[in-house]
Amino acid sequence: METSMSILIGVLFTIGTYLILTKSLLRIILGTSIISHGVNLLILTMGGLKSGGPPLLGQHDTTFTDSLPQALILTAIVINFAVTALFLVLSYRTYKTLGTDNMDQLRGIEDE
Amino acid sequence: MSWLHLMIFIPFVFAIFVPFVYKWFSGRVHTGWFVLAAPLAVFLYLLKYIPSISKGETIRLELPWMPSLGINYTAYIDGLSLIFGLLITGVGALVVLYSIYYMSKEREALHNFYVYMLLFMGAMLGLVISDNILVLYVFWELTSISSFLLIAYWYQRKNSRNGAQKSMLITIFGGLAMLAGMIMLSMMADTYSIREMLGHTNRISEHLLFFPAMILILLGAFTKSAQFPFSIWLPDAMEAPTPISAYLHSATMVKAGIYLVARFTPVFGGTSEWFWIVSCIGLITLMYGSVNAVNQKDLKGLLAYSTISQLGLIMSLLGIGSASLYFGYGEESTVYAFAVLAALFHLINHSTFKGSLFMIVGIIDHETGTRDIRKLGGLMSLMPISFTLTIIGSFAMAGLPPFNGFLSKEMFFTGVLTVFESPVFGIKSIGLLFPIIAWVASVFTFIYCMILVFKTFMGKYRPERLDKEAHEAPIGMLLPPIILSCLVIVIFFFPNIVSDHLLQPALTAVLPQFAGAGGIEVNITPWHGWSTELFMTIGVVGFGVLMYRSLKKWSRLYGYFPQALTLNGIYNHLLAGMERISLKLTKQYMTGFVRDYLVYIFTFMIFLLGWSLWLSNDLSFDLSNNAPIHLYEAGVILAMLIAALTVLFSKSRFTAIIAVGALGYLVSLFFVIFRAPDLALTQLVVETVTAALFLLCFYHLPELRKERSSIPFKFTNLLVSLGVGTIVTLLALSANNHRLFESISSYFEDSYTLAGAKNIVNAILVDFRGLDTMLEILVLCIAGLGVYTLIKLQLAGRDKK
Amino acid sequence: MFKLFLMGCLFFITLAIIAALYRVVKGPSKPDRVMALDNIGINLLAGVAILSILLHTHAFLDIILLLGILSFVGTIAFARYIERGVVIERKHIE
Amino acid sequence: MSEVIVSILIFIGTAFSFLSAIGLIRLPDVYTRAHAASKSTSIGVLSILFGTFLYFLFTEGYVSIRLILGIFFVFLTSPVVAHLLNRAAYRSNVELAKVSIQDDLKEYIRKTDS
Amino acid sequence: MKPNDVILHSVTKVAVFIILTFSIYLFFGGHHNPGGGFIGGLSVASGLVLLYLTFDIETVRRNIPVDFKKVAAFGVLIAIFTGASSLFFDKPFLNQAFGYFNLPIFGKTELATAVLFDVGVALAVIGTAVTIILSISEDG
Amino acid sequence: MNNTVILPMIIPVIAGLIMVIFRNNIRFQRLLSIFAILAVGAVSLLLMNQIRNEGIQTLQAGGWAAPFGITIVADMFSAILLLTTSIVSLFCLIFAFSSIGREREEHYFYPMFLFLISGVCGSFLTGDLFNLFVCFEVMLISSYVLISLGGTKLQLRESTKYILINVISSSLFLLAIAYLYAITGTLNLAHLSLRVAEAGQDGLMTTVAFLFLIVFSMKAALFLFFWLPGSYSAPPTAVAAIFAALLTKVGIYAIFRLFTLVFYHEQETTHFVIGILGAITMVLGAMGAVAYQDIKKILTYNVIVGVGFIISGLASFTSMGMMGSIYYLIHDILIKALIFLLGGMIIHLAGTSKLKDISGLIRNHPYLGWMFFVAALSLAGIPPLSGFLGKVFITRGTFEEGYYWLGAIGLITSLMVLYSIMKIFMNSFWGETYLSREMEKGTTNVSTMLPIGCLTVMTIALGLGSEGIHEYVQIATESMMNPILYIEAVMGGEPIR
Repeated sequence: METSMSILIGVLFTIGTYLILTKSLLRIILGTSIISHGVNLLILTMGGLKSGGPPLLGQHDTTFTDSLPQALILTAIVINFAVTALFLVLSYRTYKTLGTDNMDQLRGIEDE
Repeated sequence: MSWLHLMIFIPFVFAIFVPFVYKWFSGRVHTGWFVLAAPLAVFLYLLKYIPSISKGETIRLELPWMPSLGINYTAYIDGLSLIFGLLITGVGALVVLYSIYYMSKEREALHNFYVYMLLFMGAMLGLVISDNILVLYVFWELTSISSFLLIAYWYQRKNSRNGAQKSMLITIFGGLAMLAGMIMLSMMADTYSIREMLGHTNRISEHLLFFPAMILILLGAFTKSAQFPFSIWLPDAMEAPTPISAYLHSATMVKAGIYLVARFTPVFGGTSEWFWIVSCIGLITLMYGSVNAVNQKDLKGLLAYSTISQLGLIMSLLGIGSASLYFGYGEESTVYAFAVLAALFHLINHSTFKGSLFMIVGIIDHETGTRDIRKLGGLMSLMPISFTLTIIGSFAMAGLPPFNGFLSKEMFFTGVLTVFESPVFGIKSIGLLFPIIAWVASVFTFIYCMILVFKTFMGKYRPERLDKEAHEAPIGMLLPPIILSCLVIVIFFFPNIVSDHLLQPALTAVLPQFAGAGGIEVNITPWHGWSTELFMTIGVVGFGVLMYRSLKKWSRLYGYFPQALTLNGIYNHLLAGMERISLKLTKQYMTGFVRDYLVYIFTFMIFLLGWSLWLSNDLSFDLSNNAPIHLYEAGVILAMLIAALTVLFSKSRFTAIIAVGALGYLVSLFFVIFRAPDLALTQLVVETVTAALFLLCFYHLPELRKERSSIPFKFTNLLVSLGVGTIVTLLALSANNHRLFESISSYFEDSYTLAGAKNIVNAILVDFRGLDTMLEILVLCIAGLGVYTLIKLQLAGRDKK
Repeated sequence: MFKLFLMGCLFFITLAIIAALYRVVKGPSKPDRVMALDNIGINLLAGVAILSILLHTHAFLDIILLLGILSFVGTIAFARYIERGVVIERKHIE
Repeated sequence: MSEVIVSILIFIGTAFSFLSAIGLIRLPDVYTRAHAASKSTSIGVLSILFGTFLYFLFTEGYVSIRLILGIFFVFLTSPVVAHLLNRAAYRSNVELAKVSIQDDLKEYIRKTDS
Repeated sequence: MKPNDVILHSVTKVAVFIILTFSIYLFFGGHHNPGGGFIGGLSVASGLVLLYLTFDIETVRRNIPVDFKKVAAFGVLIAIFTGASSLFFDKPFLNQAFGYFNLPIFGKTELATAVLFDVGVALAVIGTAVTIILSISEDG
Repeated sequence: MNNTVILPMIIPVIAGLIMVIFRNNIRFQRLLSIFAILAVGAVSLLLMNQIRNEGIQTLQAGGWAAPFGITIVADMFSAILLLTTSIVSLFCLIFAFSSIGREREEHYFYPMFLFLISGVCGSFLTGDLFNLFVCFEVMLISSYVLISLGGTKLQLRESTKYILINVISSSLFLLAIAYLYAITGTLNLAHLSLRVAEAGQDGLMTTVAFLFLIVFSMKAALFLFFWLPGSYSAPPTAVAAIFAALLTKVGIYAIFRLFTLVFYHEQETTHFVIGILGAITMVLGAMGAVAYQDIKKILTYNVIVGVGFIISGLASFTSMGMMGSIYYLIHDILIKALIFLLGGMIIHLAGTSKLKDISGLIRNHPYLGWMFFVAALSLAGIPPLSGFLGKVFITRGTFEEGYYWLGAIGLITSLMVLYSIMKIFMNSFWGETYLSREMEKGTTNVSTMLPIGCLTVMTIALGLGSEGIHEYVQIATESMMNPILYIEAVMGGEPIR
């Protein structure tokens, strides 16, 4: 499972990176989203998979999956949400103010 | 804080008060009178050291600065420091006096002028008196900076600014090299004190860094002393007001390099490298300066090149004299030591006659409004005193009796002949080159001295070419050069007073092996028989007169030298080239296109991590400790791949966003499969809210366009992204099989007893790692506010553009 | 046996999700895609239910309800977007 | 015994879900696909949920309010979603499949608008 | 034909009620079951979003007249102050206390300061999520 | 346990949040923000003395013993940086009062500023890898808001790039944390250090270390600095100054912390690579500074040079170099803020940042001119100003380690820095005066000149009075060179419960 997860994460990273390298701002944001999914899955995978029950006491399980990565991912998800929201709004503001969402046209070296 | 330290800081203290004095009294009294007190006081104070120093004593006083680092301002006075100290303050006082008449109190920004001047004076004093090399370096850079300010005193002029910049770049470059050398030296000797270094000369000379350190320190000295090929800053520095030129280039700034070489001779001297480098560079400079001086049209330019040449002379003497250390104490050692004595003697002489010459040129400039040799002429009758003084100065420079220059010039010839007569460091026949170069250079020296005197004062007076009606200068202005000229003559007749009280102690400072013996026996006399030296001088005069006569005929040769190959040309070329190349390169990679930056970053990451992984041999693919994979899980993975690829290939943003949503949902299914209920919940909500956000923003965003980019562009992107994916996967696989330790999270499984919570993840979030959560909601809150401000505050419409 | 059966069911649910994904990819209209997304949500819900039997835990039962809620909210947002172009209106135009 | 009942319920649910997925692929236009997506999926999910509910009831005697709520919620919202989506589709002028014979709504709108 | 949202409106009223109830359940159950401040807060937020979706900003604002930016700030403040309160008892920062009390009606009940912390989290999450969504929707 | 340690992190946050709630009273906001920053400064002074007397101060947040909870650690290095941070931010804040504009003030400028400070302080203080990430995020997200606050065209364009790059680096940061967690199973820095030392830093760990290096390099503008020149020229002067002073330093701090505390076993590889990166950074930065004729550009590239130089001290990994780095770090924080404020002032007065359009400002603004001169010299490390000692010790450190090329590059680039910065001075202050006071686009006033003056005085004082802080720097160096001290302080304490 870990191996296949690693490959999946790799693919997610590949796709995300490709999207980030394109010119359109929206694609870039989507790319960061995909990468963050990849990161979250990676943290989970790195914590070890399926080695026990869910980290809730008082149920049937006696062993638990690694709970620390889960807490980390939770934090990461929320932070990522915050950043994505800001980024999204910024990008549409950029589009509305500057009239383009093409990163190639946002070079800004012309004013030298 | 001793009296000595106080004296050194006097110029700085004065510098602080000058602006106030200027503000309060500027209308009535020339600020210079106030300033004059500083160098005069210090000069008089330093005079009192002469008796004790001439007895061979030294004074060492410590003022703590950074004692815990071993960096203290240790003031150390021996003969060498004393000579320099007296020159700095003595000439300084005269220059200030001169400037009072030269600089108009109505027109000039005197407060700036005197502040720079005092700063410079203080820095020079500090430089020659400090024993700690780092402190020495501090003062060294301070002289560079204050001379930068002085040269650019008329900052409105482009030439002043350029000259200042040039001198700053070159001298600070040298300073930095010197710093590197000094750091090496301090590493070798394990101390910052020059005095203590002398105790470890053996250790230093055997060290691997000995040679680099020597070169670097010499770089510092050579740049400061305008030695070839760093001499170019000096002529340009003539843009400064003449009092400054007189001060900087006769007694102070340029002598700092000489001081440094002399000071470090005991450390580095006695080796063939030191001997060759110092003496050869000195001779080349001597030649270069004197040859170029002849071709100058500007009087100050002529003096500038003559300064370069004279400094070369002193430098070469110091180089030759260093051989004395090789011999230890003995016959040959004494012979070479004589060269050092000559160097020191010429140093003093040069200060006197060059100072006076600069001042006179200033007077000419002041009274006629020009310094151009082609416009001047026939001033002899109009400015008789100046004429007399010029003759004294020039003939001293040319090495004619009865002026002090003659004595030191003879001693110089003795020095170069020594190399030929008693060879050292495997010189053999090359030694003959030394006297030959010296002689040829002296001929040129003679020629430019003649130019200085005769082109200016003889010939036809052509008032129509001058800006002002020429007449003699006021007495106050003439007084300083008169004093200096008197010295020139006095020293000729009583050289041994100088020798006994100043030169001998300084000699023992440069060549410490003579310290115990109380110096060497010398008796400087104007007449010592029909020696080779005398014949050389006569030859110089004879040949010089001939050459001067035929000056017009051969001076055209100068024109043939290509401009691009001159040192100035090379310097300008280098500077412009550096800017050009920098701009080109920087623009090349700083495209402003964020994709390019990301490509660099990712490429760097791929290569660095790939290299490191490859190096480590820790790549491992071990499936044995994997958790089992079920069919449906494979299905989910497949579904995720499809969703991700859909995002990649979708042409409509709507599809893309739905695919991302689906991806998020599937990720949360994974969270369920991997037993992370909290995560699954959060992921679901966040995913939905994010999707809603996207939809909200779609109203303001354009539809996705088809990517219009070239094939190489896409190919690069593909390659980079594949690389990133591969690296991530490889690392994940390796890390997965490389679990060296048990995770700390088993501790949290006690969460019920520890924190009273059955949900371990929640317990971690609010309790064990509550700080994370606290900051995380802060992040969230900031983002919310940020979104709000982004939307509400739009100054874009009010842009200036 | 029971477990195997459940896994089989899960597999079919996964297939259903993939089928819905096909619809997401294929379209052709926006409502199609949204409907497919909604369908994925509902199928996930089923999958989670089966998983919680499989894992024998009621830790995931919350997720079922939440998924129902969110898929509802999400779909309504999409529907609004398709219908009006604006997701949330400032003032209702009645 | 309990496992059998649960199995049957889940089997029915899975079958419905899967069949509706096939419907989602095969049916010609958005309006017909909505049938598959809403009706049959709903019944599929509901039976699976019910099965799960029963499972926990039988094995642990655990009455999960959340599951009941969930069933209720899906039951409540699924038609609304279908309704809204179809309306959105219609309003955004999504074409009916070619095999469709009749479009009553078109007639109605034309009438009321004019 | 004007859009009419009667069905949606009536269903939403029920749904929002369920969502809010469930959120509160998630929030309080967080200590022992999946859930907690985040998820509770976020699901409240999604409930509010549903309200905004079906109705409109004006209507909702009339009924819930709250500045959500301040809610967010207030939430973070609460969280910090629960942490900082331990400073006054000479306990390390963020030291959470919990204990079991016999309350008249609830019987043996666990009370933890962590719950207060969680309230802060929830408020911050609600405030932020709603602020973001409202700001964007109000931009025209 | 010492609760003081947490205060620099939470005081600004609380103040900021209160300001969010009482949004409309600008005067109150100004007062409160000044007060908060002063409080941070006071606390860090207190901490410095506590550390000097009692050793490294720690706080196990929530009372959970390391490595299970989050440990807040203040060693001397952090404390010094905290103090410097508070000083610089105080001056930037005062500068902002009159220069930032009413509208920005009303739109949460002060809270964002304080959150930024809090994030920076948090990053300096935390002893936990993941908490470091979170603190970074606090800092970054407030910097996102600050950089885009106002929404001018330039700001929007550059902040898009800035955010994108930082989002990527944050993702990579998480990636690195995940790998390291898989290998070592812990997040606490001290514990990590122990475990890495126990297992030996093998190749895979070195690779992960490199990943961390890449992440922090992106933040610190070490080699991966491409985003920096654009971003730092976008926001208003006060913000640009605080960015230039602090943001990269946090990255540098992280590199220092990680590569002295955890990954210090394979110096031949890791520190060598760091040295090469530092060298490239210095060269490219200096070339950029030399290349342009635009004040903003020259200043931003100078930020990059500084980063490379500080890192050289770490690359040498000798106590001499490290001490130099600390000195230079303090200096760099002060001087970068100062020079950005000065540059901003020039642009404000002249209305343009192009050197060819500015001339002769010194006639009307002599104080500004001379302060710029002093700052310029200090930036280039000319003695006896504050940059000097750092420069000497870093150079000596590199020489001691045998990295002569690194030291040489450092010195040569400092000459290029001087050239570039003097270009500004000579062009904008010297030369003919075109603009009379009335024709200038802006004016100077107390609130802008006071911080500039104070910072100038500080750079002089720091140079002349280094002895005063030497004891602290010495302690900081010791604890950097000797990880055991840190580990003992973190792990040695008994758990509270």
